[in-house]
Amino acid sequence: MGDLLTDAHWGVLLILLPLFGGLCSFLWPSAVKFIGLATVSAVALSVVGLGDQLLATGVYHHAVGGWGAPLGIDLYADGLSLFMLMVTALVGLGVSIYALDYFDQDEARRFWPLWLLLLGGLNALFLSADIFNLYVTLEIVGLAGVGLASLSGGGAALDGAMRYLMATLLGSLCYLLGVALLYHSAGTVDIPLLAERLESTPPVWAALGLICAGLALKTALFPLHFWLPKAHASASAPVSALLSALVVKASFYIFLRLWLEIFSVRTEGVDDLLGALGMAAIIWGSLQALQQTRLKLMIAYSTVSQVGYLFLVFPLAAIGTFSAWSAVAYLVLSHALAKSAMFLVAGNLMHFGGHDRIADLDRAVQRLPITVGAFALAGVSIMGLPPSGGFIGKWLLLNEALNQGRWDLVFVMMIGGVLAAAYIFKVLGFAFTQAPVTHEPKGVPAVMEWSALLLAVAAIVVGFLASPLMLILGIGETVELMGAGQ
Amino acid sequence: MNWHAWIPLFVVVSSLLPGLIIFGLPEERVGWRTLLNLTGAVIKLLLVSWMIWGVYQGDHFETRLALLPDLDLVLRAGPLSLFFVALSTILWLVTTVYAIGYLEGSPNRSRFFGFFSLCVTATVGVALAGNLITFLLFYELLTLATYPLIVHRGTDTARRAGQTYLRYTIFGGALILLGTVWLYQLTGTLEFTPRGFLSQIDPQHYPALKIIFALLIAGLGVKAALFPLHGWLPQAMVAPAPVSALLHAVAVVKAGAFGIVRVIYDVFGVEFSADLGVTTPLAWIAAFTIIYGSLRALFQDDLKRRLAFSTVSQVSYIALGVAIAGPIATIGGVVHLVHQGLMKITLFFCAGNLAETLGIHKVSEMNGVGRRMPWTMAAFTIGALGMIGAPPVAGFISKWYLGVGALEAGQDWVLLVLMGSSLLNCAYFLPILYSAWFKPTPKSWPEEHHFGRQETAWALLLPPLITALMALAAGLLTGLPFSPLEWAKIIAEREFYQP
Amino acid sequence: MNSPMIYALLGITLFSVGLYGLIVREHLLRKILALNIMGSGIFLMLVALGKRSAGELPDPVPHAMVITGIVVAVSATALALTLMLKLVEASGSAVLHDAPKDRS
Amino acid sequence: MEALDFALGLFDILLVFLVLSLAWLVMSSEDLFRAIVLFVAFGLLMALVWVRLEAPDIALAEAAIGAGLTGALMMAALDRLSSVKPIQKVAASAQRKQLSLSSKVLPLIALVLIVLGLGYALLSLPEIADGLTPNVKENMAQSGVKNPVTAVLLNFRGYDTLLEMVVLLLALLSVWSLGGERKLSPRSTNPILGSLCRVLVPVLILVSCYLLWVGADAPGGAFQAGSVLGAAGVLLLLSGWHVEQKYLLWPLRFILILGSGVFIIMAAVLLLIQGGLLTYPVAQAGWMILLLESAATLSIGATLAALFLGGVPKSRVDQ
Repeated sequence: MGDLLTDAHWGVLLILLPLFGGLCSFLWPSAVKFIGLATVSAVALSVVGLGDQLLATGVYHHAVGGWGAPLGIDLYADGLSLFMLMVTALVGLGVSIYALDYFDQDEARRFWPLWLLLLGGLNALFLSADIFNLYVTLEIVGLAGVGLASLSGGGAALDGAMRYLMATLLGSLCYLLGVALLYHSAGTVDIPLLAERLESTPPVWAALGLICAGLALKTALFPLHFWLPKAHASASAPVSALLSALVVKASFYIFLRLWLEIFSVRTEGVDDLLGALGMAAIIWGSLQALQQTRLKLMIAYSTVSQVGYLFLVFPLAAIGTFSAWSAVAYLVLSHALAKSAMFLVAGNLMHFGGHDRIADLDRAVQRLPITVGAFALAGVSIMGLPPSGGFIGKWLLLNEALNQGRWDLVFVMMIGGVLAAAYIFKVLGFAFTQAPVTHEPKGVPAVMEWSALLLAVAAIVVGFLASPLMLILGIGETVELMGAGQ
Repeated sequence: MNWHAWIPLFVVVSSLLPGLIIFGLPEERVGWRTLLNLTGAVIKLLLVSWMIWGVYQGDHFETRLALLPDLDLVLRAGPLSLFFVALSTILWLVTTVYAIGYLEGSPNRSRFFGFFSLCVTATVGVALAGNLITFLLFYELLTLATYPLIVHRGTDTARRAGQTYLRYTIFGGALILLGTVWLYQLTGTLEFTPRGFLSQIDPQHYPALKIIFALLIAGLGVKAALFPLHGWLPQAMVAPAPVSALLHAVAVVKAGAFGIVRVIYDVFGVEFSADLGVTTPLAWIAAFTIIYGSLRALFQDDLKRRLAFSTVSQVSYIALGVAIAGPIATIGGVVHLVHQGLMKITLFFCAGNLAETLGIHKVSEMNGVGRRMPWTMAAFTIGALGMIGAPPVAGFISKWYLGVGALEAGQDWVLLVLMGSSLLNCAYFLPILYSAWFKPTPKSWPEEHHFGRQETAWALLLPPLITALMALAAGLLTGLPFSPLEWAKIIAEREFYQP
Repeated sequence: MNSPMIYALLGITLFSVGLYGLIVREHLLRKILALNIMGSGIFLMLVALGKRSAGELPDPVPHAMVITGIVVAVSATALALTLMLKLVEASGSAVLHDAPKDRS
Repeated sequence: MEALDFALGLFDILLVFLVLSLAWLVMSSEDLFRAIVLFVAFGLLMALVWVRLEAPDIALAEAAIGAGLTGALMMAALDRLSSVKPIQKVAASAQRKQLSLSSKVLPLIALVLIVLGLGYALLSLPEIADGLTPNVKENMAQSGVKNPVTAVLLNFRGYDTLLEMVVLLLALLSVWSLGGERKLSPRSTNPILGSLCRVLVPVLILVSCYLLWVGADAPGGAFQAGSVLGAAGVLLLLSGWHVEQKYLLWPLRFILILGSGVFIIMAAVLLLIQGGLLTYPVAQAGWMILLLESAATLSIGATLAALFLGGVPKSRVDQ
């Protein structure tokens, strides 16, 4: 039995299960909730299985079709992949539970197939070691994202979804052109082989530029973030949560993966550019968030600024160590948990009051204490205050920045934290006061309140789990090797 | 099982757990809430007594949990931490009783007491923190836990006061974070060590260390209300009286002052900071704040605002005592941590009683109030006299040691500051006492409530009496083994003489 | 210059023309056309460069990639068109406005 | 021989010029209808380009999809657009006038720069590169088919194709989620369309079957066959094909997921038997691939036709 568990193809299961679940939920619309929840739970269990396997055996490697690179496609899982799969499973589970009560039957029939296929796409993305295969998974994630974003209907949601579709298609095309250039430079699309074969030639540079631009657009790195606020703010709450917490991170993961394995040694100057854009994103996103009068728009702009933090790692990683990379992984994790919790909270507040005007939250703290509590806890992580996952990430990143004497980064991180506190406490302050116009609030189902709280609590709790999580991150030593190899 | 490794954690948990449970209690379960609150407070008191006894006998209490691969969360009971823990534990118990009486029948009490407990948890954590990152963690938690208490009333003024409070404290927290990370970069450790852990450092880092010192002290100075970072404190007066009492005497302001002591003693070391030349500016700032706070207090008609500015002034005695950098002044500064707490909490309790019972909020409304509420005003008088520094109340002891210590350290100018401040204290407290006791009683009070035969409710009356008595006792019984003064001497010894 | 290279250059030119149209033209239908042209350009480049092989047959791997790519492109186009029609129904305009309208 | 080469070279240059001008006209012409017609022409020329690049498989797919289906989709959309909102063209042109010179010139400069930069990158690629041709050749014998493109699509990189099937399904799911229900249009009164349909649809289905069957050995395969089937479906929809409601629920959904479903089940089964994702036993590879392709063809055809409809199909006969 033990052998069976460690030898099982958890990685493959992680891809096939949600895809199959998606098809089933499309075929049997009346059972979507059951199929959906069962699938997501099974996926979460498989992640645990994969984790157990990786801890025992190191990396997971699977040659699809038995061909192996360069002819075939390889699946590959190391600590970083596992980490992302874990984030996806955690957030996915929380949001799925929330979605049980959020959607009515008709919306649920449309939501679950899309979400399960999205989950399959995300898992496939994190497990892929092939840049063309990554393109296909990006398309799955992108189209599912657009479908989900337009789910709630209405002008604003459609407008947001349209922007999102344009951005994601353009990003995919840029990425694909880069892939084409890399293929014709090295005769392979397998990441490890590319890492061996690529030299610093004009086509490789062009590919680097295109891939970075495409992925930066999908990740909404300033100034390519223009599509994000509307798309994320106008979607329905569970969808916003998934988009902000997971979908944006998927393209960032590819960015990180390619950087770690292919581009890192060939990129003088690009890393500083990315760092500068990251800094601009932090400041600009936070300032925009501070000015918003709508809660969901504020949270969406907060995502823009939080994405900025992720990109600060590139200038640091040039001579960086494990801690720079683990910092960014930590930020991804805690932001995913906290931001999904925040969007779910926003969903609760909209359900409760019928609007998301920050100034009219109208004593929400009395009437929805769990929801507001979830917002506050998630906010703690977003602000980077201890004890929280966000703090650990920020601490590691600050440490590294100081270590390398990058005062500009330190300065921006401090400002970013203070600005984040400003916009989060703006909301909390208004949650205590009475609105000038009050109206009869609608009750919020307990499941929706508690799932938001659980995600927020998770964002805090990961602040205490740094040691085990870094152990996971170190599996396969991709991250560590890159640090040491510089 | 090694109990010594867990008790510091239990002390923290003993208020955290009741707090979390109270959040979940329905509003009307008053009995359960009271029971939880008091049980937590009593258990904490017992645990703290155990630790005090143990430390007195040379035992070692330390909880260590991994936070990052090379950085731990450390809770450790040393003389200095226990000093502060004991203060906050005792005053929490008293304040809880007071708050139960004060908030009777008002809405959202579960939330209030939940955050109240969190607030004490954070304070105890600040006190027990064994390294700078643990300190930072609880210090920020304290900010977060006090915010809902300040905006508790949910009015627009409360919200704005909350925003102001955050603007200051978040900024301060950021400075401390920066200082902490930087320090960690330079030294690779953040562990609090008697006489500091920096004296071996390469002199080329001295300029950086000066900036770090400034960052840390500025960050802590926000909560300790050092000029010019005190602006939030008077505004935060919109909170209910128990909150003000807690903020001023135990939690927030004290955490800042305590942090200053910590940083100077256990991070930089008194001698090293004196060598670095950073204590003199601090002493000047503290001295200025003392005078400035007193002057501002003089012109406040609102009683709570007058007390608030008095706090601004009084807390800086602590920073001053430590910054003078002599052993005797240190005793004065450290012991004031407790003395000021006892006296100021008494004053706030009394102010709360006046507001609750008679609707008095202003100094000008206090004529003859001593005849209507003699017990309350007796406690108030003890507190006020202590603030002035009149023997035999505890405040006298602090000022005496500060003065002698300053002379011993050759800083004679401090004496002028002390005298000036005492005069100003007289100027803003004595008129209150005069009008309360000797001016005629008005025909009616602004908003009078009756509580049977007593002048006010028992739960409101007992706490100020107890704390006033403790302030008296701390001044009278200085020779007893566990008196604040004796304990402060132990702390100073540990800091100044090699074991 | 041999003919594959000419077609590859045509490919990137198409990509750029599409990109230009995507940025400059405002009507959504035109933007969708632009994305299609960009896609065609990439496919063209991908396949044309695969014809550089020494043997008699061109590289089949890019061919396979492009065939799936064409199918994906048409499905994305269909989605974009449906979305556009719905958007026009809801907002009355087939142009994305920058100034956010307050839709409460 | 040299004359032929020269003629072909001339043809290449002419073709490049034509394709480029068409693309430019699609982008720049004021009238949307004109732009779509030009785009269809562009697609047809692209099919020619594919032939010139010795990519008959793509040429087939492009002719069916790039020129045919995409054009039909665009036309239908334009038609609905004008019925929804006749004034929008005015709005669009009013918008255009506001475009300042810099907002047109700057992108143009960027365009030239991108072309130059990418062109330089392309020209610095090695003259001769084999890519994966040798690897494909070497393993053709084990692939179960004789057409290298099919071998790559269904075997060597079959996993990509599985995911592409999911993309196709996702697009449809999103369209259905957006579009709501859409009634099948009433029977066409156009006699030409009707008779065209009666002739063309059976032919298209036959072509589709042929393409599917021949794909193992020669140009063709599931995607081409599916596209042709989809085209037949579009024709049927245009001519007012009547389908009873009961077939539009479960049976239609079943066909739609058949391709990805069979793929996934096959993957799972092979994982259990062979211990690898989509690892075919060499002897059985041929029929397994054919099975996958047949399922995929049906799904692709149905999906494309359903995409053309733009919503959840509903029988026009009210129940």
